Amino acid sequence: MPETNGAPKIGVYVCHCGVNIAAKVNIPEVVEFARTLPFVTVARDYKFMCSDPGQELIQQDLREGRVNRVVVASCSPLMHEATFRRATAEGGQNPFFFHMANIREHVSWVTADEHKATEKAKALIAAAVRRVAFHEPLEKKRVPVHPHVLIVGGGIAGIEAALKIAEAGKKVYLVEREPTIGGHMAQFDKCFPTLDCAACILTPKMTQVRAHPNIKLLTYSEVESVEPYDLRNFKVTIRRKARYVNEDVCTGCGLCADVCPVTVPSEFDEGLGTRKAIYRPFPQAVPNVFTISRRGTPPCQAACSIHQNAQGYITLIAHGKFKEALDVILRDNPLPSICGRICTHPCTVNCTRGTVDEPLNIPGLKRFITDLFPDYKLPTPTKERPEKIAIVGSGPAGLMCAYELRQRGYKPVIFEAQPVAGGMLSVGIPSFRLPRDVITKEINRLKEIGIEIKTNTPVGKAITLEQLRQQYAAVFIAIGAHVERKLKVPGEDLPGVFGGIEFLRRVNLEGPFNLGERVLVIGGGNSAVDAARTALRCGAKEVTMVYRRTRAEMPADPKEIEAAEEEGVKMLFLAAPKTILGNKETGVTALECLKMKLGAPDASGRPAPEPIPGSEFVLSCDAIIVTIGQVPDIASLGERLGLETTTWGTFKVDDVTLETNVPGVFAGGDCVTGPDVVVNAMYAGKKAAISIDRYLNKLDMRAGREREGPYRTEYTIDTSGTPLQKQIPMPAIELARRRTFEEVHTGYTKELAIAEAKRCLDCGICCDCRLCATVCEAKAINYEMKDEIQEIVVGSIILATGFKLFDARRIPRYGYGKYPNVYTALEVERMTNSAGPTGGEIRLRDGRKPKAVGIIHCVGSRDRNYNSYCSRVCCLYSLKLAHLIKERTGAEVYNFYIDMRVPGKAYEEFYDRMLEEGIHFIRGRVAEVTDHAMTPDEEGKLVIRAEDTLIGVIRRIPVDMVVLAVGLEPQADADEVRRKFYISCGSGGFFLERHPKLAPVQTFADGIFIAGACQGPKDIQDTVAQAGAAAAEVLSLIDRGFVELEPNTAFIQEELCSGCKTCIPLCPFSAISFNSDKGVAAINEALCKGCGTCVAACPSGAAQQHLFTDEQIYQEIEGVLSYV
Amino acid sequence: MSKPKVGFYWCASCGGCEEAVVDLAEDVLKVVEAVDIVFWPVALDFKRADVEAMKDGELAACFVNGAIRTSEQEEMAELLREKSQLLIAFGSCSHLGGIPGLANLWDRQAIFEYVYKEAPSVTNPDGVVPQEQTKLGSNGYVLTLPAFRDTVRALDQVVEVDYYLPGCPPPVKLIVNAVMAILENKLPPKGTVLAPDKALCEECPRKPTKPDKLALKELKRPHQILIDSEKCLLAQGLVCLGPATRSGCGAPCVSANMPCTGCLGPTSRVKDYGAKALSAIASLIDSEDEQEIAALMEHIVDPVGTFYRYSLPASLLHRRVRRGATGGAQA
Amino acid sequence: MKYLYYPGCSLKGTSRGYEESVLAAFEALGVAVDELEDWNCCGATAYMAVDEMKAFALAARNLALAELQDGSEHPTLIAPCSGCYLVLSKTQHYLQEYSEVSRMIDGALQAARLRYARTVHVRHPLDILINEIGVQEIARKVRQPLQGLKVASYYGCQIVRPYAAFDDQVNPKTMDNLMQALGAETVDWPLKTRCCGGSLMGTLPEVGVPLSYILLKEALKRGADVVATACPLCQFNLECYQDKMSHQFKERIEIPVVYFTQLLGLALGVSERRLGMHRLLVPMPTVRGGTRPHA
Amino acid sequence: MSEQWEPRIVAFFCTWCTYTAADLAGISRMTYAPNARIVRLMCSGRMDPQFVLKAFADGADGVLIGGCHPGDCHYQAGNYKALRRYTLLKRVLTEMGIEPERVRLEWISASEGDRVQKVMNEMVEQIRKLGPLHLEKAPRRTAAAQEREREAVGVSSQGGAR
Repeated sequence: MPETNGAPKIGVYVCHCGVNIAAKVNIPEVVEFARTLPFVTVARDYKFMCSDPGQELIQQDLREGRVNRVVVASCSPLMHEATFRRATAEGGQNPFFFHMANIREHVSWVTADEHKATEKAKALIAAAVRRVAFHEPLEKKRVPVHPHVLIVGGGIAGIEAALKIAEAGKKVYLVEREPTIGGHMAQFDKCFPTLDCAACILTPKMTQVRAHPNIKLLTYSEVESVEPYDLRNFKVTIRRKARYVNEDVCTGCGLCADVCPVTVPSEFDEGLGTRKAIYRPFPQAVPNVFTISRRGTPPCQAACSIHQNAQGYITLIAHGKFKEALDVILRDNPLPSICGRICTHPCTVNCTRGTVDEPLNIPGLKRFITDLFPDYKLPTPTKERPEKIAIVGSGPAGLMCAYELRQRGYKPVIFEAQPVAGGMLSVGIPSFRLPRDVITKEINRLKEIGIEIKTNTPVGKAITLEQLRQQYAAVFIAIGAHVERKLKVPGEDLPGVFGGIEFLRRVNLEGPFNLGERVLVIGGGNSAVDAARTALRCGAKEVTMVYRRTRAEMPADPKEIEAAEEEGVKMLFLAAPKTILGNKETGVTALECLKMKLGAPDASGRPAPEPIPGSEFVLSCDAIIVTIGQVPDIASLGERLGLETTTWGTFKVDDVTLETNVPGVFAGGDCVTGPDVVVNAMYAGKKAAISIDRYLNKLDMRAGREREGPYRTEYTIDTSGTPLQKQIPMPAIELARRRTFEEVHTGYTKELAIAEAKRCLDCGICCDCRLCATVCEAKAINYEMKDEIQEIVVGSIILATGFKLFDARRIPRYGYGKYPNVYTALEVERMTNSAGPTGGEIRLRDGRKPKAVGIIHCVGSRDRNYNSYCSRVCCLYSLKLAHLIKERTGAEVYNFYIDMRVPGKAYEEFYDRMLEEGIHFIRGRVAEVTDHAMTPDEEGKLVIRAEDTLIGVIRRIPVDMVVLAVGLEPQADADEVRRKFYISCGSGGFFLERHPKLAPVQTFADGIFIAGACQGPKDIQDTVAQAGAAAAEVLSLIDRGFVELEPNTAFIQEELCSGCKTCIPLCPFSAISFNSDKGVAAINEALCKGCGTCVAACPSGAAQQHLFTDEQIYQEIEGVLSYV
Repeated sequence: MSKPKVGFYWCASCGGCEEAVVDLAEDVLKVVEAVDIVFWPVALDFKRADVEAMKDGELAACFVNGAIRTSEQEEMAELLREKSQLLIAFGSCSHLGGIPGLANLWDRQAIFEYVYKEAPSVTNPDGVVPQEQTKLGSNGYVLTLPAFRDTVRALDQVVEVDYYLPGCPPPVKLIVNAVMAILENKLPPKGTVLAPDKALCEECPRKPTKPDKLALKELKRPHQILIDSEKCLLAQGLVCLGPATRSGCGAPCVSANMPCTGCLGPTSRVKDYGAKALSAIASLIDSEDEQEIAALMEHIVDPVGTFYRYSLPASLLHRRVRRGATGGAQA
Repeated sequence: MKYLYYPGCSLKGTSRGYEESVLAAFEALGVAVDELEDWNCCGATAYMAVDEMKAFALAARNLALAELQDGSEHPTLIAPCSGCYLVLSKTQHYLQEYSEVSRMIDGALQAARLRYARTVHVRHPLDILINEIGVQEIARKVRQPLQGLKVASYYGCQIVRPYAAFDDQVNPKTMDNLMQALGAETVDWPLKTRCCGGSLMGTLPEVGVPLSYILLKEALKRGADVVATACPLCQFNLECYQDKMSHQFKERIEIPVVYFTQLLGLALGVSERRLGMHRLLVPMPTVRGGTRPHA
Repeated sequence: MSEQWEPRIVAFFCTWCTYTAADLAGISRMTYAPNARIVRLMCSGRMDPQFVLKAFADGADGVLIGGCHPGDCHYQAGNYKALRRYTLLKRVLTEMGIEPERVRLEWISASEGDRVQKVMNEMVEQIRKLGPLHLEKAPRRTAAAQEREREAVGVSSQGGAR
């Protein structure tokens, strides 16, 4: 048991608090009652116990030994506990021989009935008396305050506080989430009521912040977390978002922005103006450096198997920068002129524009560039390596692999069985879609950079795989899938029945030949469509495609199907071949088919076709082309080094590395996947090249390859308000000419290409064209930059996170977003600014000068449906805008207000001045803004309907421009932020101060302060004043160097602790540990914050809490119940 | 000089406490040697009259086990109080009310209704229930039975108690220590519970296996799991009340894979055993979701029976609230 | 999905065309609707004005019946008349919000040996068409596109106020989207929910008539061929008083005022008769573009 | 007794949220039923089920516990500990014949003075409906027994700390 002061002699002191208590509580009666309580030796009352004479009463009784424990019945302990503890101490007793009964906040102010109030007061006093008898003497402990300060928010509040503290020689971290400090004030033109220029008074302070040695400015950064560092100080984690521009090197010259092709609405100009993807919010920004907005890889690029940067070249095309576009294309694609023609373009499928009207014709644009520069060259390798690598097959997979390897310095050698290189590209795709010379050129470009291609060299005959493996550092097998699937119906071997690929190969290599009049093509894939269109060009009169399912299930590209139909190809759906009729002599004469119907979905997810029994019918024909898929010709390779294959007759490979079961031998493309599109074959080639490179350098072949190949982007784009404009069709030769092998599409002209490119929505914002890097002399730009995490320790934090404006769209009846000439106040503010989007001109959207302007007050404020509070600044800034509008345009200005709220120095005078200037004031909340004209003079105007409550009539005021005086709201993430900083939000969602009058910038979390509009709507004057106050609070803390903590910590009575460990996991501050020598729990007082959770849970009562022992609380309970 | 006289008496209890005395085994001889047992109905034929005949304080010490349920038990308790210098509450029932104390969840009428009428094993067509007085035949002799009270009480809720020997039954070790203390006159201040004032974990063989940060993701009952005979039972999800219960028994139950049910009662600092035990268990539930918490707690099928198994009469609420009952003490 | 349908008095009387077209259109869309059996007055107008609690009780009975008849977990009750729609919704809302009301109504229902478990979802046909069936689906089923027809969608007050359950209170768009899906053009006008005169038309014509006039005038001014409504009273006020307006304001006010479901029916190829269009006082012009469906 | 009977309620409020809210209610002069007596704890996590039982045993008809909203606890998670104990305690109380409505756990933030008013009034009404808690007074623990408790908490029988 602690030393103590003998038998209790308790003094009870009841405060009148003027009339605050006395008016409700019968003080004499209470005092009388107090005298009757056990151990009470003195009971007195006084008008103001907190006053000096009041405290003197207590001290005398203590000094003269009448009393050794004190109960004061007055206001809330949160208000004056400290005061009376001091008094007790000065009276010579330990300050904790004191307890307070809250008979003001909890009694006199909340109780209607005087008798009941008196009773309640008695009960609380009885409780306090019983409790204080069990109080023990305690010592407050001191904890040092770390001298560093964190300020969150770089608006005028943050700036002001930072400068004040830094001036006092203390270290300040100023964190701002935007690229520059300045906050809302930087957007203002003039400040009321003095109409002085905001920039003129703000920017000097901003530069001081930048220059100040004691301020560490962290812009474009956000606080991630705040953890207790010790009992009183904080460990703060800050995320420094990647700017992609090196802050220390950038000179702010702005050349980058000049060349940047991406234009987006400027946040700083409230969307009235534009900025580039690499930008600086405004010329005086601090720090005066640029930032690149990157939303991430755009959907088109992400969806592309080889991640071709489509947005990049599209944006450049839109700006007529064609050469630059070519460079972007060649960054990741060695076969662009081929892809530009025949790629199935997953990019387009995922194009965001597709959700608005139609996707962009991305391949078309790529083709445009390659057509424009027919003689472009591929980049040449920058280094050379000795290793030779064998590649089997010169299809897109083989070519891509060779190219990627070559770029890494290797010497790839391609072995091709066919007389021409290109694989399926050359033999499987008809030249009216992909002219031969295009292929030849692409292949020559590859040869030019040192890729060797051996045609007519079938591996397995000319040379064996085994030899390749011995002679080459690595082998990549990409033999494609060239063996036709069979229908397996009678008569399939009759003359006049062709495999689709066989047919296409023959036409491609030997030229067109006669098939007869009527041709049937069986199958629904791209090759089938190619075959059909080729058949037409071979002179067939009637070509019909026979497909088991319906159009919806056809795997072929819809555009190709359309093209085929245009050319006259007929479609026969839900029909499957049963027998091919004819004989050796006549050859095929007809096809017997079965009608089909769609059944339940099969493995491919498409509905499975089911034959309808007895529905046979016959189609007569002269030739049948069967194009129902292909498989790899693995047999042709001869002995296969025991390479494993799948049941589908494809090679078995590791899907991450494409390595086969034989080390150093890789396989990819159709011979692994089965028939697939070009771009996926190229993807395989690229993948293999990466694997081979790692394999030869003995690197981990799997690490960090997740993002190879197609994926979906995480973000979504807001496309609302995008004007509709469908895709611009690519010119093609007229139908009549589509009987030859002339290429069908002729490609975009420059004008068309630019127009089509302009449809791009800039999903990724920065399009990664990297032009900025080319002009940056300081070499400040770094596309690889990553977010950085920084940890600091501080003793005090000031939150100055400011406000956000009410979103006027939430009140549709005011027409914001519907009527172009309805603006928010801040938008007009920007217009009035000479550096703003209109160079200081106040204009309507169509450029006219407004003749009449209506300003609607309290938009989103003083309205139960939105915010019930008054935003305080709107009346004044409306007056300011009224003045500026009248001054700049001479327009009639109408203010619609509920009440004019202009308290504050020189505000009323400002209001008077506006009245004299002839601004109109109409008292009444506006009902609606409408373009519904009822009289001629309302035609073409916006009509403001409002009740004029002063004359009691509904008025309709026609105006050209409406300005909405939107209110102030807490930041969207205020709740998240306050949780981070352990503080609360008050009504309206603004940060809650510790006391509305006496602690306006303190919070309930020690060491955390608030300043400016994050605490509640306020103007610049008040904001700056609060910032000063917060700075003063912080400085006084730092200068004292320590804080005293309430000694309400928990402790363990070891003689009673069984070491059951119940308390240990409950402590939120990990203050409790297990002392295994003694086998008992131990509380680290330096970490305990005194919540008492462990005490409540301790099953043997061994844990107790100072100031809140079980017995003290029991006594209080008995007390409050002993007198009701 | 004559040996100090000692008495044993048996109120509402199972008799296990008497067994405990026998369990002293050869030690009992020491006792018999040292003292003169003058009242022990369960073992020797003494009548109430013999006690009444004694002088006040004639008994050096009297060990009373069992709770107080009937008028007869009240009278005996008072009588023995007069005749004894030391009155010792012996065992959980007299210490805290014990298992019989759980009857405080009902009252006399409800109990009679069940025991004499509703219980499945009862055939009582005439619905006869015990009467305090029954006239016998012609001679008008009135047979009387003790009154059956609504509420079960611990011994110290009826008479002054000097010491408490906790446990169901009290562990032999504690009994021996107590007797020796009396003989050697080395007694602690009156009102003390004659057992260590630390919880059971202190002497639990499984203590070392208890994790520092225990979080209960599920609560189990012994028959629901294969119990690891080494590991802390709480850590296995069993509701073991060791952390809330006085030590001194040597943790025999826990050693036999049986979670502690709390017969030695709370430590000196705890006002309400059940509440504290409950608080400790609940605090360790590993969830912050209201529904989930409730769901987890459902696994404690009988909270009162679990947390107040031995201590309901001595608890703050002491008995179930009866609608319409008027406040004020009643017995 | 099957729906229950609450006609209310108007759809059986003055606005039969509304009922006919609702049912025909839903049928054409292949959506089954069953009429609520033994329904009674929704509680609107007089009751609501005189004694809310009575109105709630009446509405609650209908809701209870709906649960009884439907038996599914969350029955949907379609109320085409905006008056009914509002009262039923309001009752549902009050039963959930105010325990007092809840208690009294349960008592009342008990007297009728009914109980209501609060599961019914009261919805307007527009809501169903847009949010359940969807414009794409409807567009797919259009057989007679309303090519070149300029429609002024008029929503009236009750389907968006006070509960904006499925559309914006000030500038609703569902009906416009529907009309566009039918191939019609919609005029963008600011009076979509402005008062039609309501019952003042009868009680205070000098106030009521001008209110309707303002609406039609603006619709005509914006080049509308027809006004589409979603409420019997609106339709009645706007259609029946056109002569009066013309006379009072000395200008020809003549424009067909139809139920939006009638236009829907037309586009889906339902005959005019089945849509009750022969009941119109101001006949619909031939639908330009597509030939006029045969009566 | 019912006509002059008034519900007796003990309210245990955490310092940071609910007690402050109660002060705010006072500052805003929101009058409410005077039946509840507030006992201040640092955190609702300090709430020991014994306090609730003690209150009932000493004649309370209802107990109100106030803490910070989930996620807002000044001590991070004290309010969740309170919630856990409260949940289990309510089951015990029900078995002991005490209506669960007599104990109420409320999350009230420092800014919700109006909620204090509302909850206080509701609570009083609730208890008024339930009527007085007819908990029979525990049989008087005899002097020695009480002394034993005093000993335990280390105070002399004259009440004061030794």
